[in-house]
Amino acid sequence: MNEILQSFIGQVSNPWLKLGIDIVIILIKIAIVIAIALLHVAYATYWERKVIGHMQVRLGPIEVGPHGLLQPIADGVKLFFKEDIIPADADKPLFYIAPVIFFISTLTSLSVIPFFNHFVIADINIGLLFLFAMSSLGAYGIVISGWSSNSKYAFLGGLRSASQVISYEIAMGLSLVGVMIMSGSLNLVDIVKAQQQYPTGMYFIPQILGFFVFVVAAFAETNRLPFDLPEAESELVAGYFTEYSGFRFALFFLGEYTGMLIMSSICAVCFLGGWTVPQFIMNALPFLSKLPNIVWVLVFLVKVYAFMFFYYWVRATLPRYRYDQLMAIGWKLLIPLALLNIVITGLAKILIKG
Amino acid sequence: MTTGKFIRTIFFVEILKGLTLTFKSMLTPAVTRRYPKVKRPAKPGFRGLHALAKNEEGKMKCVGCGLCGAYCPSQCIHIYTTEGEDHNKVVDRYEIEVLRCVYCGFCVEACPFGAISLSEHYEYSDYSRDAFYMTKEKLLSNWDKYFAGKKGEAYYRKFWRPQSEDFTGHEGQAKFEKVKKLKVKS
Amino acid sequence: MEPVEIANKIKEKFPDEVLDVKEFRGQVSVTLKKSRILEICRYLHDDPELYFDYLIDVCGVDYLGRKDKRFEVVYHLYSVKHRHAIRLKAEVSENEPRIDSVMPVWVGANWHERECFDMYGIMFKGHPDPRRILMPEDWEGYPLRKDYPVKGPAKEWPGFLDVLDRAKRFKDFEWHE
Amino acid sequence: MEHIEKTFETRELTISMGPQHPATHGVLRLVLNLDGETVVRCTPYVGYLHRGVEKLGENRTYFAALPLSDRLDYISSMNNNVGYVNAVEKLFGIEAPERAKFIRTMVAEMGRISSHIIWLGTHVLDIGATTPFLYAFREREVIMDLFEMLCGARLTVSYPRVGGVRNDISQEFLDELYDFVLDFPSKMDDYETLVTENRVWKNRTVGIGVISAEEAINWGLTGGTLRGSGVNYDVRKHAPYDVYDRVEFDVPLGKNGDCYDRYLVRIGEMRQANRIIKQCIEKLPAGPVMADAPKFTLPPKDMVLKDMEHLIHQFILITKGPTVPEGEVYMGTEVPKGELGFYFVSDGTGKPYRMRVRAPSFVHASVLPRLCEGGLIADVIANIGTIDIVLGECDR
Repeated sequence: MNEILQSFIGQVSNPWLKLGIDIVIILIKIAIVIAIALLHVAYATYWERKVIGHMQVRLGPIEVGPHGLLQPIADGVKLFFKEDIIPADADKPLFYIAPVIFFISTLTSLSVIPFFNHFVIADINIGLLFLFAMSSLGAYGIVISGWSSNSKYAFLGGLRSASQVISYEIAMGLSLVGVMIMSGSLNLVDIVKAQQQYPTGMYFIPQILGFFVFVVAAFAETNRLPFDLPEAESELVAGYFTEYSGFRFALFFLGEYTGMLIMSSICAVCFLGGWTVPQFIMNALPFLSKLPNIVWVLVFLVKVYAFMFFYYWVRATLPRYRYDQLMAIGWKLLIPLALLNIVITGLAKILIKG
Repeated sequence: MTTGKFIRTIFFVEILKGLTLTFKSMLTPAVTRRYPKVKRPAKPGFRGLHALAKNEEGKMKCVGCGLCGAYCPSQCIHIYTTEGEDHNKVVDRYEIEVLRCVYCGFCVEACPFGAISLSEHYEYSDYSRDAFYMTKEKLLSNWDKYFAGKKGEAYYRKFWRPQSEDFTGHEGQAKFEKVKKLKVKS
Repeated sequence: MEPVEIANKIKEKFPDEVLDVKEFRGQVSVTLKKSRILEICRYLHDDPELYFDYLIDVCGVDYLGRKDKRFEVVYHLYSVKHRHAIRLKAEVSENEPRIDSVMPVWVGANWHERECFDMYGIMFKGHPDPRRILMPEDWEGYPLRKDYPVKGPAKEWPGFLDVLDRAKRFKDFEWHE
Repeated sequence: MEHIEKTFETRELTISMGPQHPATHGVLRLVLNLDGETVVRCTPYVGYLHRGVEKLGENRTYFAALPLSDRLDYISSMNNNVGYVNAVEKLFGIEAPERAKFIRTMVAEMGRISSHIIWLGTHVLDIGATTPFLYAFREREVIMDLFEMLCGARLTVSYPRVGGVRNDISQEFLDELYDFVLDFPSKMDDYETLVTENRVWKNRTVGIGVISAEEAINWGLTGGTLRGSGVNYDVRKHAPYDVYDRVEFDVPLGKNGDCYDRYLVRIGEMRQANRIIKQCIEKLPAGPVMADAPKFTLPPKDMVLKDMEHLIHQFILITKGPTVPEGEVYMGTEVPKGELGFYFVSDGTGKPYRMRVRAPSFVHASVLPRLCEGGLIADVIANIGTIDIVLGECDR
């Protein structure tokens, strides 16, 4: 499909028209990705409630629609029509803008996620760096919301989040350096392709240390249990979004789940081989290479979903860390481990090359 | 730290065990009761909404002695009587403030005539408080509703304690020798 | 040690303080003057043979019109080590409802004494935090006194009037169909 | 640090945690003064649920005040009832028959399990693990159903009576209870798999809220909170009531007096309670369930209408209450939260002259500042959970 498009664009001679077509194509891509992402996010909440419900020997949502399938839509409608309450002493402009920052920054990250070979909105060569930049930007949304609510609980939640995201950003960045060394690129499509060439087909086996650090850091980055301190409901009521309601709350909610989607995608791309399956399986089952492209998109999604499931699974199992312990894990365990991983990977690369 | 402990620590053994347990639970059937759709029948002897008993002729058993009102720990029973013909006591009003009631069932124990009982009915929410101010008529109609036929007498005996057998012991008391296992244990 | 022996021991040690010793259902209560209560308690706590290390309870009793001194502060003591118990009762008059706090001996007396003050108006000298505990801080009267009406005083508590007032003001914001 | 403090002017942050807060278990209000996340000062405020139970008790007969005790610690109302009737029986000088005592012990231990289960669920939920909470409620539901089968109420049971119990148990009840007893240890293993060895849990509880044995006694702590510090004080062993002297059970003890030890003690207590129930079922004797003490128990109803004497008796007992010897009695019983004591002063009439409730939660709430100051906010949550308070009992 991409080739057809490219050849079609090649025939067009007028540069303005060419630009216009490019923009239209990008817009279509954005529309598709956002639609998929938002639908996914809506049903990720449903799926989470279902999974955790069954893990806790209850049913989860079941009344709205068959097996509660319409529950996310009902929730969305409810949140849209809910009264939008703004605390009297809140810093209003910041209060308005905080959820938007949070949501937009996570949504922007979607632009560099390759769902399939070249099906990516922006195939840029610093994809990973862009992802880090965007996820750090999301922290602003949280900090600003905590500050502007003018509530002590929200304030503490915002502060916690700021320090948490900053600390774990480092660990996560370092954990992916191993992948960068092995693939020799920051472009996500290239990383996937490099993995395909690699004997195991996935980087998580040689990069097991990096994978571990990444998983833990991903949990912390998205404020999920066991690291959901910014919104620890038993300590800080609801943390940074205590004072939010209605649609603004929904934006935080969507942002959080989009964040999970992003993290799962990064994991799938960098450690689990993206849309590919290991070469030895391809060799063993030759018919696989004749399958249509859509199947490979599904392979990618399955990997993403598997990681999302792991998110839910852990949430249903573990208690929550304390704030200082979280910091200790980040600085004293994960960062040294990630550095160790870099050293090992680098040495191995030199030895193998040499 | 011993080696075993070290290995257990770095391989997250206890967390993996927990994860296995939650995963297993995911595959076992849920225990949720889907109330309002599926109603759980109240166990016999449930202490629910009040009713005033009627005798075989369909007349109110209550004679207005006022013991229930005197005994009631939350003091929610109000009885108003007058002297009727032949110097009989006539119960004009018998009212229970259901919202104050604590459902201890002491009124049943106090009543020497077996005139009041608690039914198995427990779903009676309403929009106004007036609906919970039970008058004599409402209480009597409750009896017809929830204690139709012989049910009333049998049910009522459960509350009317103590009975003579409680002071002496009786045949067929529950005993361990008779215990049978209901479910098969793994 | 048997409770009666304990009572006798207290009597030996503080002959002027003990007013009365009573036994009922195996439990012995020693009625004391209030003046040296802290000293007696410290002795009971420190004496190795008695060693009352656990203060079960402190509470007040109001004997309105039944006794000369209207109030009694009742201490239930127990020794976890020796497994014996005793009840001390210190008489407190209505005119001067003051008694020494036993907090220097048992920290656990803290809230019990606050409650006693809250309910009976008995002051505890040396208590670090003598506030009301269960009733609102601006409550008037002492609810567990026998002359306090069961249905509350005729005068409404200002806090409740406040709530009523606010409810009236918020009436305008109520949602109507 | 000093020069930093000089350059920056810092202020304490005051947080009012509660009375409506997800982790304060009801309406406890803690005013926390924070330096960053460290708690500098913690001031508990109680009394939001004050209903004047002691005053109410003074205006009801000894029989009619029983439902008041249900509403002290509404999570384990059965234990409160048992405590209340035991205290009243001691004052009256009567004793319940053997079978009634066994039944009481049995249901009291069921109440203990159901209370500890709620404690476990909510404590673990506060620390962030949601799943054990729902597992716990699964088992609690079984006990609630059994209570309903027993006496027709699930939460506020009012089952024991002065001089015995309200009604005899049915064979069906005994069957299902025995079933539950056999099943329960495996369910306990489930909770423990998720919690006990978990490193996150240990991080959150080991070494938090430490209180030494001497200090714990001095504060007047009781129950699991005291035994977590290693003090062997259990009213069931020290002053046995009902049939606790005839059943075998151990008293689990902690060592360090931190949150983790208190957790282990309560987990152990649940297993012991299960053991006691099992023994009670197996040893349950036949016989009456109400004491033969006509002055102090309501007359049998089937006789009331036949016999004038019984009828008069019924009227007198209900309106005026029993005639009680003058005197005063304190009786402590071991409820799940600790030692629940009732102190009655009788003036010879049918109503207590003074009814004092020594509530364990009240004492335990008072120790909160001692446990929380110097810790972090997250430790406050762990401490509230671990001392196991119910505000209904605390405020009375």
